[in-house]
Amino acid sequence: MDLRETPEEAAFRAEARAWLAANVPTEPLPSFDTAEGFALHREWEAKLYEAGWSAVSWPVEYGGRGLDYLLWLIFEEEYWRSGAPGRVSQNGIFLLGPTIIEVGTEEQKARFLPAMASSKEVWAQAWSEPDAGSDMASIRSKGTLSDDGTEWILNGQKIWASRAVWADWCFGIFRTDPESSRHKGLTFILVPLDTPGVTVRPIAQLDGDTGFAEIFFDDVHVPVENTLGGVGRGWNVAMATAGFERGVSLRSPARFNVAVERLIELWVAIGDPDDDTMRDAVTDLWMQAEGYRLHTYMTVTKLLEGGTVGSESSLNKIFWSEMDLRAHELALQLLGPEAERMDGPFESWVDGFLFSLSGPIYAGTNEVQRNIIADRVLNLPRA
Amino acid sequence: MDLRETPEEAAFRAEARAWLAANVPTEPLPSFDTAEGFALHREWEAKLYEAGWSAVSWPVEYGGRGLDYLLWLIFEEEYWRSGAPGRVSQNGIFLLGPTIIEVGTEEQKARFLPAMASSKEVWAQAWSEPDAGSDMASIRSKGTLSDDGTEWILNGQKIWASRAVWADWCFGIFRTDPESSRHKGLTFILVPLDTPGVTVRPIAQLDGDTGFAEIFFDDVHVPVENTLGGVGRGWNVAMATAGFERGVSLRSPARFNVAVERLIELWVAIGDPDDDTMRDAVTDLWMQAEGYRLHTYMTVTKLLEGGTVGSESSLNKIFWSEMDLRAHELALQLLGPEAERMDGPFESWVDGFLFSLSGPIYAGTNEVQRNIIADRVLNLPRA
Amino acid sequence: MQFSFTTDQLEFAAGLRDMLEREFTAARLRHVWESGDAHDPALWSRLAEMGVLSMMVPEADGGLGGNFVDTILLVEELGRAAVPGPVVETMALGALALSGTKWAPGVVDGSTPVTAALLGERYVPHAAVAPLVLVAHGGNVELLESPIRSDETIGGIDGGRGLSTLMDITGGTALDADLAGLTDAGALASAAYLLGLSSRMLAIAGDYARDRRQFGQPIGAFQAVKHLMADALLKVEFSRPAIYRAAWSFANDTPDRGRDVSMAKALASDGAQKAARSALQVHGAIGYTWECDLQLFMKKAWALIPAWGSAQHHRRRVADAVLGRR
Amino acid sequence: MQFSFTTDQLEFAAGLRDMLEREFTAARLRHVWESGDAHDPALWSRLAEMGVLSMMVPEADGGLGGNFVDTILLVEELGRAAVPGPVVETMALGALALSGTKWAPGVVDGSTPVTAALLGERYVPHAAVAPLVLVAHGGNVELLESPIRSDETIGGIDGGRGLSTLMDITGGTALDADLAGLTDAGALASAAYLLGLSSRMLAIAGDYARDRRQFGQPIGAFQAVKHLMADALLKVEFSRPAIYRAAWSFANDTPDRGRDVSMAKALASDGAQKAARSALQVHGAIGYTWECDLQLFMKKAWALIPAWGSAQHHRRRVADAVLGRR
Repeated sequence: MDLRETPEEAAFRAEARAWLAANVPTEPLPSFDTAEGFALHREWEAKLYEAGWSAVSWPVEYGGRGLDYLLWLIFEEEYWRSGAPGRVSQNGIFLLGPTIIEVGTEEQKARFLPAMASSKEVWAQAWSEPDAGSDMASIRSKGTLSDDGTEWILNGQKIWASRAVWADWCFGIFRTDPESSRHKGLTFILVPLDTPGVTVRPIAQLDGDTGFAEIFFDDVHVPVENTLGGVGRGWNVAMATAGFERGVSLRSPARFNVAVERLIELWVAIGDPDDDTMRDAVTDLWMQAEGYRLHTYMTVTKLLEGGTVGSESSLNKIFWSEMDLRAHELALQLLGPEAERMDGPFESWVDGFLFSLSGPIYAGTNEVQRNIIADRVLNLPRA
Repeated sequence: MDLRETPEEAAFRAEARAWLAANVPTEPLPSFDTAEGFALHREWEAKLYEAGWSAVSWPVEYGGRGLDYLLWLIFEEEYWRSGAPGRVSQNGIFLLGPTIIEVGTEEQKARFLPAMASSKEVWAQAWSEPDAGSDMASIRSKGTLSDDGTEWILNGQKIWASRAVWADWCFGIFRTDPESSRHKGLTFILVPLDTPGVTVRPIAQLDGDTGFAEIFFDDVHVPVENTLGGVGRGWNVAMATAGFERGVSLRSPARFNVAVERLIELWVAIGDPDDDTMRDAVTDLWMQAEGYRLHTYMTVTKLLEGGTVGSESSLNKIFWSEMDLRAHELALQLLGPEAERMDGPFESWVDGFLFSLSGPIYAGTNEVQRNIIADRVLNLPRA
Repeated sequence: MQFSFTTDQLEFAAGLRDMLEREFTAARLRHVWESGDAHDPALWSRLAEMGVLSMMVPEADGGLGGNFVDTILLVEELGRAAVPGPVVETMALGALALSGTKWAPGVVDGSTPVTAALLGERYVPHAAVAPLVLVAHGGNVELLESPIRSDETIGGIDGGRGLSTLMDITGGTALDADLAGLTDAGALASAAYLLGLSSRMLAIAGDYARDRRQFGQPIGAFQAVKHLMADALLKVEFSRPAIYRAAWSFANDTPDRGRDVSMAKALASDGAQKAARSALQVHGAIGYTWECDLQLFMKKAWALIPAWGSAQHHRRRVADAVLGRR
Repeated sequence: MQFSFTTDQLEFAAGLRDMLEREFTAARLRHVWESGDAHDPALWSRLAEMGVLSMMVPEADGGLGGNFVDTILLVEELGRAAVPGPVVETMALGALALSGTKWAPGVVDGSTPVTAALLGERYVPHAAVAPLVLVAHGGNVELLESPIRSDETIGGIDGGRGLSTLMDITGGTALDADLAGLTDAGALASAAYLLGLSSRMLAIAGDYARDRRQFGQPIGAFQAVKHLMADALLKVEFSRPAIYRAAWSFANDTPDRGRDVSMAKALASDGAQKAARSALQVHGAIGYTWECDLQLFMKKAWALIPAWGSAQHHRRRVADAVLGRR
């Protein structure tokens, strides 16, 4: 155990910090769930990519820097601390990308990864369906092989597809064996959203922005080369993706460390410094964010030493989503009636509160995560 | 709505207060889960009975005062505020007694109620069995009618029978129809604990006291007259008892109001008065205890106006048990390392903490109560 | 000691609930929000006609002459329907502050909704639709007629509250009204309104949990959903008697009025926070959408929770009363 | 940056766990409690023999010369087995305070267990079995040999801690030891011990939930039980890295040592409180009995949670470090 930064790590941190200080937009960009904001975020990501910061943990040949996850964590710390924009490329770079790197063919890697890293192609996820939410294994969207065996013909409907309104591609799982049920007979397929037969219907969120959408597939033809990880193996590929998502990449610790720092600043600015109750609550949150950071460093060290992230990644997802919600609830408590205003000086806290409410729901509800922990970590009997 | 005390109520309160001030033992009695303490508590209850305070809401002819539940609540307030001993007669006077008054025969009322009110006969409850805890309907203890139809012959085992170690009688439900299952075919039967074939095995609690016991029935003969509420109606009779228990009589609000007052005194004595966190926590508890008192007054007014207490009584049980535990956790937090000592000046708080831990378990676990609320109050679908 | 409502009180409230269920559906509420009006004049007239708005206006002014106990269930019903516009301000504060003045009839007939900015609010709700605004000046209560608002549009979280900034709060008419009483009235009416909102949110979540199926059964059959909702119900139901008691303390001007009102608002705010959170979680992603009706009720709750003093503000006021001031 | 243990460290801990699982069963622990000895000399010798007690004793004194990172997993394992007697005090405080003195060999060979009363404790744990007591005098650390105890029996909640009152804490030998360092060592070792206890309580509850059947299935199949235990596990598992990190900060005497130790103890105490509460609830009535092993672990936790500073004490120390002193 050595918790000091190595000279290499410190140098990398300094380099990242310097670049970000010089390049991060001085004004916050509009939400990437608006047309204008999406375009501006795409521009920002292109700039990141040009400078080699878009996907630092990816292999160099696909647009990354080939760095290990520890350095990635350091980059994330600097990234969030610098006030840089949220990553519109999240679904691609942190979710699909690592899956392609793990199970994709060489052709797929070359075809998809650089365009993903540069945000020339922004990805939407398309997991859920109207009747397959928490119960994701009940997927009904179908993929049928064309007579000549060269294409998938997709039919069905996906929902809660984040970024789908302005994205270029989506990935999801489809039932390719019509005789199958539950986790079997599913295939992971990549679909360009401009393919004929694809209809995207934006869904307005609580705040009115369209951060997600329904995607309708009506005889959509895509090449079989768009299959990721093998026909019938869709569930396993999706679970690998989701496991990595919850375990490490979806929410790196830095954004919570930064959120707590901002909460402390807000408290100093408008709160009562002698209020023990708020002081204790803020301290608890600081410890949670710090605990999450430490937990992630332990996980990443384990990965670097050849270990794997298993079902215990479900612990992470519950932890950060509840911590984030609590941080925003406290901020709103500090703001009092000011929090009623959606477009004022504290807009980011109010927006953040609404977004934090989705944390216990997306990427598998916390109820589903608790079941997973109970079943696979605590080895309790299945119902 | 009129929340003032009527002259009649005020006079009754004054009378109770005066009697208690003159008669409550100045030193706390030993725990009634010890032989010595049980005897002393029985003496105290006899004294209460002589003065007409043992069961104020019962009809006069059975040893009560025939007062309404509002006056009973007032008596309870004065009783707990006076520092009077806990009621060793609890199972009888507040649980079985009201059930006998409701469904018992005239003979049963005359036979059992006065002896119960005077604590000549102290009652144990005998609901649970080793395989029928939360799942109480899976009761297996059997009652078989003797050939001449005059006696029940009881066989089986009950567990967690509170007060059974030193009590005189117990009540419980037995499967009297061997063909039946679940809630059917059960009969509510009253059993003298000195009947041949009854064996009581004390069970030591966390604190070492034997507040409950196992009761083994080995060809125990009791007269069929000991049936309460009709053969095969045991489940309904038991549920009526349990409903009343949770809804009103098991934990009248005053003991929590008094516990919070004592917590405030403890805080004033040893805590930091400027600690907002403790101040807020104590205030929350005060509001909870006050809220429970108000809730009970609403329920009792409803009863007096001809209403009934339904499944919403499950709300009460969760509420007071969690409030009581929280109050004791806060007390232990104030005590710090002093709380490690079991026999010191703060013994009552440490004992109280251990006892409060049983609150979310006994009289139907809070998990079972939440199911009941969900199913019967919120009308959610059964699993 | 009698802790219940009269048949008249219960029937009036039931009548109001029936009317709102029939006439003021969630679709109509959504229309008010989406139109940007933050007010429904036709509904307002209907409420005036039923006597809801004038319950606390003295008979001498043409009102029903009721007290807060007569009124509390009505406000709860308005909350259950998330009725937009200055209902709390008009029914509780307007009725109290304007009694005996020339403005009282406008409360009764619904022609002049009243709003209030008594706590130094930066953004005043309903000032766009209420021609009368109660403001505080040096501890006294004054009435502004036709206040001048800033032109700036302020986006509030609740589409039924229409926030404005007042450009000038001087030059009002002094009223013979007790500022502390009015702020307590605002807190208490908000508490009752929140209670209604909480019940509605749990009802919406219950409907969804009965209807939505996953893993081959309605999600309401899962213990996780059952227990989440049971815990929320517990919090809401134990705020209820505190709110009703505070109405009695207000109506009878007892020495504990301030403490009781603060307890009511603290518990109602906490209950609504929990009800909103639980109802959303039961819904999952659909609850997070603009098209789901739940959002209309959650956002109203989030606006009212900090209004008229947060839970923490009121908890500290209870602490001062129960434990002595720090 | 490398946040993991070495193979040696992991294997030593695994060896200790194996030994304790085989030799120090819950039945043997119960026997120690019920005998009133609050100590198990045979086990103590075994721990000495394995080098557990002397891990932090310098090699010059015949110890293994390890630091707190080498030791933390061992203390965790002792907690998992709820080993009675002054393990925390001897292994962490005795080893640090007595290094280079004539008493160090007695720590190594197990002949002189050490206990401590450095925070002005009214009741001193283990003083009946430990001939050496570390006490604080005017900010300095002194050693009492063969302390005189009050004859009065003090009943503690934990049958493995044997409380005494010391009659006289003067006349000790001054040691060249840092009081703040020792109290941090006590807090940190307690945190690791609590982590072990928490894991054990959850393991016991898991066994029961797999075994116990109600409503035709193991109770662990019910979501209410699953989620209760998952939430407790969450709290415990997120305290773990904080405890390991504090061991590193201690071993390297970093500027953040105090903050990190306090964070560790605060989270470990809260985690143990939750684990005990949840494990008991999973058991129901059986968990409330003397005969159920769970009680041995819960009571040890309840004794250690306030020891060496409560969660609140340590939370405030973190606050001072992170937010500045009030």
